Order: sequence, then C-alpha cells, then structure tokens
Amino acid sequence: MIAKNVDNVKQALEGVSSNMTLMLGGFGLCGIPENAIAELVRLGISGITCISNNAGVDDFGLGLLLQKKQIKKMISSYVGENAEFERQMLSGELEVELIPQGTLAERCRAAQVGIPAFYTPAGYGTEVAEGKEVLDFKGKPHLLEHAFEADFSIIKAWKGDTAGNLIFKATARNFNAPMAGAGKVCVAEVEELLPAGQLDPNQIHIPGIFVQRIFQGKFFEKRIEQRTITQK
Amino acid sequence: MIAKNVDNVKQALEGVSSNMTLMLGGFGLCGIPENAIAELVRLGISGITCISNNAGVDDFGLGLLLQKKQIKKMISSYVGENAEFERQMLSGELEVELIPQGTLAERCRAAQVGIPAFYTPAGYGTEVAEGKEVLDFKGKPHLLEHAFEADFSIIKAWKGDTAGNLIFKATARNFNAPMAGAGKVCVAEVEELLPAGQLDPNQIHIPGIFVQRIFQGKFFEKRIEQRTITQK
Amino acid sequence: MALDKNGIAKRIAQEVQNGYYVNLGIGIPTLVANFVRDDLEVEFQSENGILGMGPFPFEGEEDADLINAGKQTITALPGASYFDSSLSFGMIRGKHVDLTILGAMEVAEDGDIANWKIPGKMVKGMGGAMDLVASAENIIVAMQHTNRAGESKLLKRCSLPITGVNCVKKIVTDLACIEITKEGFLLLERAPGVSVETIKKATAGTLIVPVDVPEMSL
Amino acid sequence: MALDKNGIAKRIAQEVQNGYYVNLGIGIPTLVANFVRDDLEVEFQSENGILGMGPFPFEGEEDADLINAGKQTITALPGASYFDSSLSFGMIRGKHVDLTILGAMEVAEDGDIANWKIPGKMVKGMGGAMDLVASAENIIVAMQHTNRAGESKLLKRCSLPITGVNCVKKIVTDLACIEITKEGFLLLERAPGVSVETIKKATAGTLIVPVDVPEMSL
Repeated sequence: MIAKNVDNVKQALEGVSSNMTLMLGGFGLCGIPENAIAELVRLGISGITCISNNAGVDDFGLGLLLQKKQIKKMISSYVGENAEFERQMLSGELEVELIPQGTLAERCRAAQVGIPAFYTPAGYGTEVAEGKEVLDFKGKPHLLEHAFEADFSIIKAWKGDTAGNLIFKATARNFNAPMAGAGKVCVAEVEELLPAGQLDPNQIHIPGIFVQRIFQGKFFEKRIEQRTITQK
Repeated sequence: MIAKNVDNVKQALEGVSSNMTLMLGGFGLCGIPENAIAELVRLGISGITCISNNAGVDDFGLGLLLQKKQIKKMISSYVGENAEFERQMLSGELEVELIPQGTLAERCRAAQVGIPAFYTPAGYGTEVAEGKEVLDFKGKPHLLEHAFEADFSIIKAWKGDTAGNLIFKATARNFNAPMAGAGKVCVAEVEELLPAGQLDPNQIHIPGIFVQRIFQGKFFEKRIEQRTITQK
Repeated sequence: MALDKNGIAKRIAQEVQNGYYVNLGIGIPTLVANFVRDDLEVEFQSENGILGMGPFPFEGEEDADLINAGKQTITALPGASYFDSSLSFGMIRGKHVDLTILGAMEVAEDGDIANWKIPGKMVKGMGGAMDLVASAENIIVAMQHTNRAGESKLLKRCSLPITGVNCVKKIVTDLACIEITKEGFLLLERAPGVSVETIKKATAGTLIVPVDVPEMSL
Repeated sequence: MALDKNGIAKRIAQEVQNGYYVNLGIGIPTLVANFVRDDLEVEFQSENGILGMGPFPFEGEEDADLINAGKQTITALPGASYFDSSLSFGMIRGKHVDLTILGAMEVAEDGDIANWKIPGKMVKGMGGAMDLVASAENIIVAMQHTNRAGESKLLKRCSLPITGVNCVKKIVTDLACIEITKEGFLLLERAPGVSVETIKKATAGTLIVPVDVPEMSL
C-alpha cells in the first residue's frame, strides 16, 4: 500500500502558489473542499485561475477567495449565485470563461484519463464554438474540446483511506470524481479518514492512484444553498 | 421507478437476430454473460459481429458461438486462448479486427456517453494506425478513435434491481460497465435480482437508465481459466 | 385566461410518457413533477448526479449532500442512483434521457433557443443547458409567451446569444401550446379562454394557425 | 552464467522504487512481484481492473470474479480497489502508473517494441500492450536476449509488426541490463559470469560498451 495521508490541510496544500491553475470540486456548495478553500484564503496567494463548476456564494465557498481578490480567472459553467462575482466580472477585474457543464465535466475526466481531446455536440452554433474545430458525425456537427491542465486538483470526499481511496456521498460526488487525478497533484479532503483495508474495494468511487495527498478535514459546515422542504 | 425486469433470457434477447452487431462484456471468462451466450447458441442466429475483449475458450464463453460458426467477425484485443478461433481466422472463415484493449474499452464508453470520437496515443506507428487521423498533442502523435455502434450490448453483473441498477463484483466489472448503454438495447443478466430500493443508491456502479432489460440468470458456472494458488 | 406557472407545468406534464427519463430545468419545469400521472413509470434526472429524484424532504431531514441542479434539498426514491457529473452528462449526451424540459428567454421559429446570457446585463452561465439542448431528442420549453416589457419571446430569429440551434420541439406558454415545424410555430392548442388573436399578437415569429385550434384540456 | 527467469525478475525488481504503481505483464514480469523489497510501498495494477493486487489465493479460496490480466486467480491486499476497464486504461493513459514491465519478441535500438504478432503464424492480439507502451513513461522489457533459434532479439529495426514506437527505456535479459539511448543499446551491466563478448555476439543492434561494465549484483 502506498500511503497518501498527510496530517493537515497545510501539508496537503504544500507547493500551491500564486498564479497557479487550480481545479476545485463541488456543485454549488455541495461537496466543496471547505478546509482547503479556507487554507487558500489564509495562504493569501493570488492570481489564481480556478476551474470549478460554480463560484460559491458571496460569503462561502469560492466566494471567500473572490472577496479577497485572489482569483484572476474563473472557468465555470454557472456563476449566478454570487453578486461579488458579477461585480468583479462586469468591472473587468475578473476574467471569466463559461463552459457548458457537461463539457466542463468531460474535460476534467479527459485530463484524468489521458484523453487529450474529444468531440461533443454541446455548444455548436453558439459563442462557445468560436475558434473551435468542428467535425460532423452522422450529419451532426460536433466541437473538438481539450483536456484541462491544472497544477492542483482539490476535491472533497465523504470517506477515504490512507491509500487515497475515496467514497463520495449522494450528489456530493459531482465534479469531485472526474477532477481526481486531473491536476498534476490531487489533494483530497475527507470527512472520515480510515486505515487502508477498512473500505470495501468494490465500493470505492475513486482509486487511490488518482490521489497524491489525503487528509481529514477539521470542520465541515456543509451549508445548504436552497433549503426546500415538503410540509407534513 | 421504471421497471426493466423481464422473466427470462428468452424475453431479454427478444429482437436479437442474425447479422447483428453484439457487444458482450467480460474479460477472459470473468464476468461473461453466460446465460445470454447459451441462449444465443440456442437461437442459432448467425453472421454475428461480436465486440468483446476476448473470444472465450474452445468450449466455453464465446467459444461456444465460434464452434457453431455463428460469428462472422470478432472485434477484440486478445484472442489467444482459443484454438478453434485461430483455426477459423487462419483459414479465412472468420474476420478479425484487433484493437488495443484501452481503445476498445474507451470506444465502448464513448458509445455509452455520446462522445462520437476521441484521441488516444495507443497504436500510433503500428498497424492499428492505418487509415486513422493523426493529431499531435504536446508534440506526441495521437489517433482519432470512434465510438462503437452495436445493436445490443449484453452484460453481466453481480446484483441488480428491477430499476436496472447494477453492481459488479471485483474484477468481473471490466468491460461490463463501459458496455452498459453502449448498444441500442442493453441486456443485463445478474446473479441476484432485487426489488428497486434494496440497493444503496450510493453504491450502484451502473444506473438503470443504461439498461433496457434485466433478468436473473438461471445458472452461473463461472469457470476459472487459470487456477493459480499459493501453497500454504 | 392565461395559464399561471402551475397551469403551464400541468400542460407539459401531459407530454410525459410511460417509461420516460426526464430532466427538469430550474423554474417552471421543476413544477412539472407535481403533475405527472401517478400510474406512469417515470424517473427524474438531475444533472448534478441523481436519477430517481423524489420530492423535497420533510423539515429536519434535509441533507446538504443531496440536492438537485437548482441547489434545492431533495430526496431519493426507491431505485435511485447517484453518479458523478461526467457520467451524468454521459446520460444526456448519450441520449439516454428521453425528455428535457427547460425555460427560455427566447425561442426562434427554427427551434433555436436563447436562455443563458443577456450581454452586458446578465451573465450567469449556461450551466448544463447547452449540453441538454445539443443532445436531447425531445425538448420542451416552458416559458411566458412575452417578457416583462410585453415583447414576444417567440421570434423569427433569436436576438440574444443562443444556447443551441434547431433543437426545441415544443413550447408551452401561458397562452398556447406550440410545435416547431419547418414552416414555423404551429399553434396546437390555446390556453383556456385565450383567443387565437391574442396568441397571434403575442407571437413575433411566423405563426401557423390551423382552421381549428382546440383549447387545452387540463 | 546466464540468468534464469527468476534472475531476470530479481534484477528488474531493483528498478521498482518507493511509491510506485506498477503494471506487470504476463510471463517473467509477473515474477517481479516476488522480489520487490518488503520495505517499499508499492502497488500492483492489473489492467483488467484491480489496484493493490496480492499473491495467488490459498487453495479453496480462489474466486472466479477475482483474476489478473493473465486470467490467473489472485487476491486483493488492504487498500485495494476494483474498477472497470475504461477507468483502468485511464490510469495507464493518464500516466498515473509509474512503471510498466512487459515481455517482448523484439526490441529495436530506437526503443521500438514488437510483442503481439507474427504474421501468418501467431495472432493472439495486443491486449493492453499498445496502450501501455504508448502512455507509460517508464517501460522495462523483460526477455531472453535471443530467441529459440539463437537469433538476437535486440535489433537495429524490428522485423515484426511493432507494438509501439520509441518507448522502451530499459531491457533486462538473461545476459545483460541495457538502457536505450539515442545512440543505441547502452550496456549497463552483465549477468554474473557473462562476458561482454557474449553479449556483443547476441546483440544485433548497435551496442555501446563502456570501458567498465559491472556485473549485476543480485
């Protein structure tokens, strides 16, 4: 077994520095690496290019990095929940590249599995297609999309073991799975870190080979964005 | 819940006919759809194009279909365990297309997820590259490979439920997972078929949306090809 | 009388057939789930990673790890499954989802749709909409017939940046149910009490009006 | 004296470093696992879908659902995981596997390798070999220096259909340990008791012989 566990978030993020490209998992506030984000704020690094489906809300998730103007560029599919984001974008302080969500996910997975490029129909005929190679398959035009390149991918899982194996919970799996191993270094924070051998090898969502460093997060607020309930 | 369960292999394979392209899961004899193969032999259909990593052994797996000369063409990565296969191929009775194993797996997955084509470095500079588009990524040449097209994909899982959800066991997952939903109709045979709701939604390997018909197999010989043991 | 949001959702629910996997967009489309006939076998997919999505949870049972694409807390029905974003869009791109229902800011008579951007004003992003409209075989748009300024949202050509080309099959608005055909917007049904004249006035694109335009039965 | 299969495997095991994920091909490469130092953290991947492969099972504990790429019954070590063929080759293609050890019928001095086909004679297929050699950064070939007819397997150019181009980094044979360099086969070590002259005779490609060629220490 190859041990991947480190003691804390500080060790996990060693080597992260300004002007890097970071991938961060999560969908909305669901499954985001809270501990790593807090540490990125503390580190005070800036000029970050961020690949993440969303940009958090004003005072949580990636919104915390936006507040401190640590992010130079966001690569996302949907950023509608964040007023500070909109302000920085419209004022030109923040570069933004919007990408169809399925393409975003697949470009992460492509990086993970060594596929440099693939064709998808998403975005054909739209702004997204500008400058991209188009090829018809069965008469339907598709765009050539490339694997992302990132220095670090930072993800969050439910359970993990010291070998780096990960299990996600419910819809918190989202981008955390395809981002695993998609950056040069993959850091995973987990709610519960177990000794290798405690997880059923048949139930592992992401094998440890994709993860370089794993640690148990100190806190998880797990904030709910839209609390919707059914009346009894 | 959308029910996918059928009573038996006969119902599961309704519509399969001669000259079709069939995808079959399994690696060697591990995780092959034994019940469906037996039914294909019984049906006596012929002219089949078979996409399967291996061709079984002389008297088991796809070897049974080869014996009866039901297969016109094999698309595989490794066919070394079958003397009858070699005889038919060398005599020209059987067409054979050999494909790198990773490319084979990814072309199945591409069909599953609606990616018409992707680039891979595997096979560049070899016979496999003949006639294929080559593109350099970071100075390294890659081949453009296309998603497979099949009439049926026939796979085998360990546990399944009536909603078509599948869980595989150990290394029997192999090609069964990426072939799910890769054909026009996906048939899954399982060792144990449970009512929907009995499987943990977090542990499902293949969601039911990829499966059109599911049934519990009557028998599973699960033959071992190379019984290797450690002396106590 | 023009339909309210629930009315639009109710009419769209009639399009849902037995055995359908359905992706519901944010807004009116979400309401459709409430009106699908109980005797139909239907599963709802949310592109953030669930198939077999159930109703909102009871108070106290919300789980931050179980949400839909609108970031709302939800539940999972028996037979549900969770998966990652890559496989989720694999279901969509691979045409395993049978019906997509989503909102729009504009629809053109050739089936183009715009629903993600108002240049200089609103740039929230396309989310999964571009993937959905590029791949789904069956796309129904749920929207108001006109915008807040009273301008038609059914146009000859979209004026806003488009989300996808030639993809919308049907539109259900507060005024009408309309099919996209090669010739333009084909008026199928009127909302109860709404006249053909009202629909004509509210439609900027080519509207094809058959001799008989029945009222919706809701 | 020329090395036997176990000797070759033993020498190759010295190339395995701490923290390596290793893919072992069929034949001699499989034996390498037996000689890796106990104090190293190493995991073996088998491309049919397991990471953390352990030794063969004890009699009666064989599981038909748990095999390696050689179709042999195996076991899983603590920390192991199972996955499908697509993700398995994703590990390989994505360069997550650190070292690949495989057999060969021929190796050329430019690093080309042939190990999958003898036209008209043997056509078993390439299995995962083409994916492995196209993606792995670190490829070591384990083979006999000459074939059964006594002909060299280390050639100027491969005569058989190749499996991959410019990919082999190192070769360990029964006679020698050789590095592939731009100039050709660089003789690093001799098998115990084997003379440089013997290795020269058995090598058809360009062999670079340094002044001092140490014996392997096994």
